[in-house]
Amino acid sequence: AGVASNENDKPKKGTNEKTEEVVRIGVLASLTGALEVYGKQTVRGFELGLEYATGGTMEVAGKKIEYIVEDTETQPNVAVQKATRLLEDHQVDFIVGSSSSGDTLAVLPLMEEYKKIMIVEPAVADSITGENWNRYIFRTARNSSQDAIAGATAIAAEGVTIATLAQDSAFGRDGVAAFKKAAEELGAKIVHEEYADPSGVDFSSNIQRIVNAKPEYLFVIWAGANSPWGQLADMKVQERGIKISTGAPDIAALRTMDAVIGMEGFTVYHHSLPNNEINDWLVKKHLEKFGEEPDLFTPGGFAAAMAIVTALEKSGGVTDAETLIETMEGMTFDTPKGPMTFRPEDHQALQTMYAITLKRTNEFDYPVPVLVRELTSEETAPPIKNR
Amino acid sequence: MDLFINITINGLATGMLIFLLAAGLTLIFGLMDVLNFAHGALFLWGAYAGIWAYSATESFFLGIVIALITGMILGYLLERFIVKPVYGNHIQQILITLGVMLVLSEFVKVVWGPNIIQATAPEWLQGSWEVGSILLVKYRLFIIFIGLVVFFALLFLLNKTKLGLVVRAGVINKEMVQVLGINIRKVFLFVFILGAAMASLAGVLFGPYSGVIYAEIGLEYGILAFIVVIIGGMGSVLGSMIAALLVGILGAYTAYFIPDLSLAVNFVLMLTILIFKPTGLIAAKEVGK
Amino acid sequence: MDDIILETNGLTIVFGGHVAVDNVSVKIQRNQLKSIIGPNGAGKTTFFNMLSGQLKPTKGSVFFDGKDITSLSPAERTRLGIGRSFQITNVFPNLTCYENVRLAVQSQKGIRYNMFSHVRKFRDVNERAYQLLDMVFLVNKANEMAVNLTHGEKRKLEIAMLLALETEMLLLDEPTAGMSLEEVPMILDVIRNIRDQRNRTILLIEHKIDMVLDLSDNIMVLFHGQLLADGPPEEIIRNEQVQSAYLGGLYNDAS
Amino acid sequence: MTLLKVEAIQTYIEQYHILQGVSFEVRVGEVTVLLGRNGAGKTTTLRSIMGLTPVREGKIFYKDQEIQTWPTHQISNIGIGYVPEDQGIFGALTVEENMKVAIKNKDERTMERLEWVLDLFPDLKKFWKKQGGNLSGGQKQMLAIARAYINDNNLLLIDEPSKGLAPIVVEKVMDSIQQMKEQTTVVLVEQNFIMASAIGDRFYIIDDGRTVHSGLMKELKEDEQLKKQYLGIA
Amino acid sequence: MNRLKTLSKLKLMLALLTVGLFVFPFISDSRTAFIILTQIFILAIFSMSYDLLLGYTGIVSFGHAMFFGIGAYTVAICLRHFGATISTVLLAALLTVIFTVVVSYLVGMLTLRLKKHFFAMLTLAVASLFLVVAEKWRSLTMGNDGFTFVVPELFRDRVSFYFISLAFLVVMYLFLERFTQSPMGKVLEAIRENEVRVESLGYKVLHYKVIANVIAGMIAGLSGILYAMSLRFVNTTVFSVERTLDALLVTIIGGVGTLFGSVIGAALLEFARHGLMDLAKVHWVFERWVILFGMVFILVVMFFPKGIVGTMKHWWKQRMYKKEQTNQLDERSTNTLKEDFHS
Ligand SMILES: Nc1ncnc2c1ncn2[C@@H]1O[C@H](COP(=O)(O)OP(=O)(O)OP(=O)(O)O)[C@@H](O)[C@H]1O
Ligand SMILES: Nc1ncnc2c1ncn2[C@@H]1O[C@H](COP(=O)(O)OP(=O)(O)OP(=O)(O)O)[C@@H](O)[C@H]1O
Ligand SMILES: [Mg+2]
Ligand SMILES: [Mg+2]
Repeated sequence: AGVASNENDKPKKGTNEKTEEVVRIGVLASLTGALEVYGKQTVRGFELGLEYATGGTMEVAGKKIEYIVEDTETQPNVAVQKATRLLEDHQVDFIVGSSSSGDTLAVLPLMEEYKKIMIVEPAVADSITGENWNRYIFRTARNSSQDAIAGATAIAAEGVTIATLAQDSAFGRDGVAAFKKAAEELGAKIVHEEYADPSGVDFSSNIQRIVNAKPEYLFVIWAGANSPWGQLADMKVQERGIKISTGAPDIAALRTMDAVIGMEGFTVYHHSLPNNEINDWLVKKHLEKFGEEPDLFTPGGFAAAMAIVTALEKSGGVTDAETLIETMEGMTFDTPKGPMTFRPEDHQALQTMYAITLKRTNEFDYPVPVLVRELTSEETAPPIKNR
Repeated sequence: MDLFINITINGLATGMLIFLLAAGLTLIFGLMDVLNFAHGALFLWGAYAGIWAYSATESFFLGIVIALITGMILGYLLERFIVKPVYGNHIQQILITLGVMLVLSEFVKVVWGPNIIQATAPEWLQGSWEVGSILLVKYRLFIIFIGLVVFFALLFLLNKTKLGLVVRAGVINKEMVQVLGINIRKVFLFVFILGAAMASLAGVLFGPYSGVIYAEIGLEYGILAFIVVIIGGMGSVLGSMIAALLVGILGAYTAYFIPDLSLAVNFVLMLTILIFKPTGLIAAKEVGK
Repeated sequence: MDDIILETNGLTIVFGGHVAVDNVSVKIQRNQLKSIIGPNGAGKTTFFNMLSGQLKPTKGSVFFDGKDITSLSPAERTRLGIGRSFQITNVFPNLTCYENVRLAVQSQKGIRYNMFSHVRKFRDVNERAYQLLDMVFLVNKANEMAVNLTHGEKRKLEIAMLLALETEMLLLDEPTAGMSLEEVPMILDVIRNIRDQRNRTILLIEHKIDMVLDLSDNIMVLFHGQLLADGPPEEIIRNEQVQSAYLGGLYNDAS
Repeated sequence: MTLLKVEAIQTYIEQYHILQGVSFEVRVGEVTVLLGRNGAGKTTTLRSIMGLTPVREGKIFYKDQEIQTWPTHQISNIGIGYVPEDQGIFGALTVEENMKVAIKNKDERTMERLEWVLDLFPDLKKFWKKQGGNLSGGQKQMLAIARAYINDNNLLLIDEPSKGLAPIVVEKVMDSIQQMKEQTTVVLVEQNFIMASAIGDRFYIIDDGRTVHSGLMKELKEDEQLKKQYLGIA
Repeated sequence: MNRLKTLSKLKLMLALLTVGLFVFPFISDSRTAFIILTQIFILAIFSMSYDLLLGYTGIVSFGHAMFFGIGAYTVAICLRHFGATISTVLLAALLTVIFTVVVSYLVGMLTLRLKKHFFAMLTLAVASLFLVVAEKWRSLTMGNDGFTFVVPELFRDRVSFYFISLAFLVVMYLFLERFTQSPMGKVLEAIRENEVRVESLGYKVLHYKVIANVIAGMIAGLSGILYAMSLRFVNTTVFSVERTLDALLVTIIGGVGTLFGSVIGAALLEFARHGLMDLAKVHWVFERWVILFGMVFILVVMFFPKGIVGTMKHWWKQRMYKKEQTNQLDERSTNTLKEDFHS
C-alpha cells in the first residue's frame, strides 16, 4: 500500500477513509543538527521495537503497520510542519517523538486538534506531561523529575550534603529543582546550586564555588556536548573529597568521562544493565543490524513501539483515539527496561532506572556504568503536575 | 588572594584560547574585511582533523601540524573558489560563507560521524601543579604560552613587514595597490590561508581544553570570534588580544561573583564597550575618505 | 550697504595640534559673490566645513542672518539656507543622476517625511530635477547610475544638486575641477547668471585664477589657516604675498 | 623611438562599449597629451593601458612587448607609473605608509628621489604622519603624484594632475615633468590647456571613444579652428 | 515606453500570483501545503521588514529577531493569561506595536550612530540580552522549553489562518512597496548610498534611520505574532540569531532592496529545505542533505550575484540595453573607427 496519500480524494479533517487494514505511525525525530544522534537512536529502537512486538510480521490485530520518519531539524516550526504533514497527508494514527522538548511541545496542541495519540520519546521536559499536557499525550520517555529522583535516590541519604552543577537552561534548572526536592525528601541537604553558561568554555569559576561549598557529593545535570568532566578533574575536585555523581549519558559521551571514573550515579539505560529477554533480543538484533550496541535512547524508541502495538492488540486494532486512551491509561507493556506502565493521571510511563557506578572494565573500551541496584518504577515515580 | 590568582589564571587561559580563535578572524575580517561566517568551520575542521591525527598517531605535535595543514588547504580552497569573487561585497560574503559553513559542518559528520569525540591532552600536559592553594593546570599554561607566541608572531608580521600595510591598502583600494606593482591577489591569498590556519590551530587546541569536540562547535564559537574582533577594534591584533582576555577574565569573575549574569556577560561587555568606544578598544583609524 | 548674511567670529579649528583655520573673522555681504583663494592646505575646505556644519569649530562662532548657527547640524543649516558642494565628488553612487538631483529638489520643497505617496505624484519635483540636469548638460545621463559617470560628469551632478537646494547661500568648492575645457565656460555662465540675479550669495573656492577674477565681487585669501587679505579682486591680485606664494609665475601676466 | 604603442583598442565596461578604437604612439622623452571632453574616454584609455579595464580588441605594445593581457601589477613592474584621476589615496594610511606601499626598492636612488619629491611638495613632509584621508584636496593630489614619482619608471600615465592644485604648485608639477623628461616619458590627460600646451610635445584628441585627431602641440596652439572644433575653446 | 510596459507586466504577474494564492485553498485542501505556505508568508513578511533595513537603508542588523520575539512572546503570554479571544489577539497586536516601537526607538537612538559592523554587533548584543531574559524569566516564559497556548478559533483553522497571513503579507507588501517609493523611502536609499551627503541636503539622517528601524521593528513584531499563533507555541528560539539569519538569508537570496525578493527568497528557502530533506528519504546518500542545502547558498551567489529577483532585474535591464544598441547600430557605420588617424 502506498504511503503517500492522493491529493484529490483526501478527506476533510477528522474523518478517516483510508483502508482499514493499515495502521500508520509517524515518527518525529531530529535527524540533523545537534540532536541527530539521539534522534537516530530513537528511530532504530522504534524499528526494532515494531519488529519485536509483531514478531517480524509488521502486523497487529490483522492490520499492517507502516511508519514514516520525519526530521524536525530541532526547530519547532519544522516540527509542526512535519507533524501536520504526517497527520494530514499520511493520515497517521500515532505520532512518536521527538528529540527535543521544544519540538515536542510545539506539536502537542496538534494532537488535540487532530485527536490522535502521541507517544513522547525521548523529550524530557516535565511540562509535556505537566502544564502543557493534553489527554492525547503519552510518554514512554522518563521526564526530568524521574531523572532527578533517580539521581537523588542513588546518592541522597539522611545528612548527606550535596552541591549541584547544571547548565543555566530550562533543562538544568528544572532538573535541579526536581533533584533538590527529591534529595531533601530523602534527608539530604543541598548546600550549593551552581549554574553554568551552557555554551561556555571555562567552568573553573563554577567549580571553584562548588569546591568552596565543600559538599560530600557534587551532582551534575548536563546535556549536550561540551562537558565539565575534564575541568572537574583538572581542578582536582575528587581529590578534595567531593564525590561526583551524574546521569550516565550515551556511549559517545561516556567515552569522555574517564576523568570521573568511580562516580556514583544513575542511568536511564545502558545495554549491559537490564536483565531480561527483550533487552537480550534488542542487543543481539541491534548488533546484527547496525554493527553496534543499542545506546541510551534506543530502548525508548523500542518502548514506544511496544506501547503502540500492545495498545492495538488490546483494542483489537481500533485506532480511535478515545478507545485508545481508555486502553492505554494504566496499561502495562514490556520494554527492554522491563515493564512500563502509563500512569492514568498524566500518561507518564513509570519505569525502572538504574543506580550505577562508573567503572572501567575489560569488556568495554570506555567507562561503563555498572549496576548498583535497580530503581523501581515506584521509587522514581515523579510528582503529577498536569493539574 | 589565591582565589583571585586562580580565577585570573583560568580566565587568562580561556582568554588566550579565545584569542587564538579570534586571531585568524582578525586577519580575515578585521584586516581583509571579509565577513567570513565560515570561520567557525575552519576552527571545527582544525579540531577534528587535528584530534583525529593526534589519536591516530598519539603525537599531539603531529595533530597540531595536521590541523595547520588542514586549515591551510581549506583556506586556500575557500579563498580561491569562494571568497575571491566576492571581495568587497559583504552581502554576498554573508550568504556564500554561511553556505560553506553549513557544508563544512555537515561534512564533518560524513567523515567522522555525528557522535561527540573525546579529546584529551597528551600525557605531559595533563594534570596540574599545586603551588600553595594556587592551581596551575598544565594545559592551560600551555595555551597561554601558545597564545603569546602567536600574538607576537602576528605583531611582528603586521608591524615589521610591509604585509600589514599592503593588506590594509588593498582593502581600501585594490586597484591602486596593483597599480603600485603589488600582486594583491597573492597577498590576500596568503593572509587568508594564514588566518585559516590559525583558526584550525585554535580548533585543535580547543579539543583537550574542553575534553570533547562535536560538529556544532563551529557554529557555537564562531560568533564569539566576531565579538572579540569587533570589541577589540577591526584589524588590531593587540585589540583582539585585549578583548579576548577581557572576555576570558571577565567571564571567569562573573561566573564566580555574579553567576546569574554569566549568560549575558559577553553581550553586556560588548554593549558597554561599543557605546563608550564606538569603534572598539583599539580604534581602527576612521577617516572621511 | 552693510547687509551681512554670514559672519564668522574668530573661527578656529585645530586637528591634533595643527591649526587648520586660525582665528578667521569675516563678513560676507548678501547677494555677492566672494571667492576664497589660498595655497593647498590653507584651510579653505575646512573653513567651508565649519560654515556648513560638517565640522565643529574648536573656537569661534558662525552667524547666519544674525543668528548664531555654530551648534547646528549640517541638515539644519541647509534648511536655514546654506547649501554646499564638495571638493571630492560626493554623490549617491548607486542612484541614477535623476534620483540624485530629485532628492535635493525634494528637500528644497520640504517633502521630507512623507511615506505614503508615490514619488511620481510630485510632478513639480520631478520636472525641476530634469530642468537642473539640463542646465548642467546631464539630461542624456539622467537614468545612468552616478557611479558610472566620469569624473567631470560627477562634478556637474554635484552642481545640479547644489542648485536644486535653492539655498540663499551657495558654497562652491572647486566646482569646475576636472571639468572639460569646453564645459567650464558653460558652468561659469550658470554661476554668473545666479550672481547676476543678485538674490543669492555665493562663496566660491577656486584655483583657476582667471575665473576667480572674472566672477568675484570680492576675494578673501587664506594662508596657513589665517585670513591674509580680504578685498576686491584688483587689490588682491596685486598683493605681493599672493603673487609669490600662491600664483607663482604662471599667472604673472594674467592681470 | 616609440615607447608605447596603442593600436585600435576596444574596451567594454560591463555591456557598455566605451573605447571603440583608440590608437596612439608615445615617443621616448616626449610628453604626449590626451585631450577631449568629459566622457570622451581619456581615463578609460589610461586604465586600459594599466590593465585595469580589460581590452577586448586591439593591442598595446610597450617596448615591443604586447602587454594588453598582462595583470596590472606586472604592467606596473615593467616601469609604468600611474596617477589616477581620483588620486587613489589610501585614506586610513598615513602619508608615510602611502609612500611605503608605493616604494618598490629601497635603494639609494629611491631615497634620493624621495628627498626630491618631498622638496617638490613640502606639504607632504610636513604631514608625513597624517592620515591620507585627512589631507586637503590638493595635498592628496600631491601625494598621488609623489607615489608615482618615487619609483624608477620609464613611463608615467598622469590623469589630470593640475586638478585641485594651487597655480604655483601646478607650475612645480610642470617643471618636474620637464625635469624628468630625460629618463621618464609621460602620457598626460589634462584639461588645463595652459599647462597642457606648455609642456606637451604631441597631442591626441579622443572623442566618443575614438582618437579623432593628433599632431604636434605647437601646431594646436596656433590652430584656433582645431581648438574650437575639438576643445570648444578659442 | 518600454519600461512602463515591463512594469505593468510585472505588476500583472504579481496580481495573478496573489489571486492564485487566494484561490488555492478552494482547489486544494492539503493542510500541509497551507502550513508550509503560511510559514513562507510569515517568513516573507519578517524578511521584508528586514529588507527595509538592509536593502533600502543599508543597515546590517544581527538582532532583528528581537522584534520578532517580542511579538511572539507578547501574543503567547496574552493568550495564555487572558484567554483565547480575538480581542486578546488585538490587544497583543497593540502591545506588540507599542513594545516594538519603544524598543526599536530606544535601540535605534542608542545604536544607529555607530558604523556598520559595530551597529550589527550591538544589535546582536541587545537581541541576545532579550534571549537571556526570555531564558531567565522562567515564571513568564518557561525558559527555552517554552510553552503552548490556545488560539482563538478563527486563527486555529488552518485555512482561515492561511488567508489571514496571506492578506497580511499582501497588505504589508503594498505598504512597504509604497513606502519605499515614497519621498521618505527615497531618502532611505540615499542614506544607504552616502550618509554625509544626505545630511548636507538637509535631511536629518538619524531621524530617518530610527524611523526605518521602528517601522521594520514593528512589522517584524507583527510577523512574530503570526509565527507564534501558527505554532501555538513559543520558546526562546524566536530570539535566536538563527531567526535573524533566516531573514538575512532570505533577503539576500531574493535580492536586497527588492521587496518581492523576500517573498521569492522565503519560498525558495523553505522549498529547498523541504525538498532536500525529503531527498533523505529517497536514498541514504542524501542523509546529509544539509550539505546540498549549503550548496544552494553558494550556487545562488555564483549564479545570482544580486539575489534572484535582483539578478533578474539586472538581466532584464541588460536585455533592454542590447535591444537599444542593436537599434542604434544600424545608424552608426563601423568604418568610422580609424578615420583620419594621424600617422
Ligand atoms: N579631518 C582632518 N584631520 C586632520 N587634518 C585635517 C583634516 N581636514 C583637513 N586637515 C588639514 O587641514 C589643513 C587644511 O585643509 P583644507 O582641506 O581646508 O585645505 P584647502 O585649503 O581646502 O586646500 P586645497 O586647496 O588643497 O583643497 C590641511 O593641512 C589638512 O591636512
Ligand atoms: N563604470 C562605468 N559604467 C558605465 N559607463 C562608464 C563607466 N565608467 C565610464 N563609463 C563611461 O565611459 C565613457 C568614458 O569615460 P572616461 O572616464 O574614460 O572619460 P574621460 O574622458 O576620462 O572623462 P572626464 O574628463 O570626465 O574624466 C563615459 O561616457 C562614461 O560614461
Ligand atoms: Mg580644499
Ligand atoms: Mg577622466
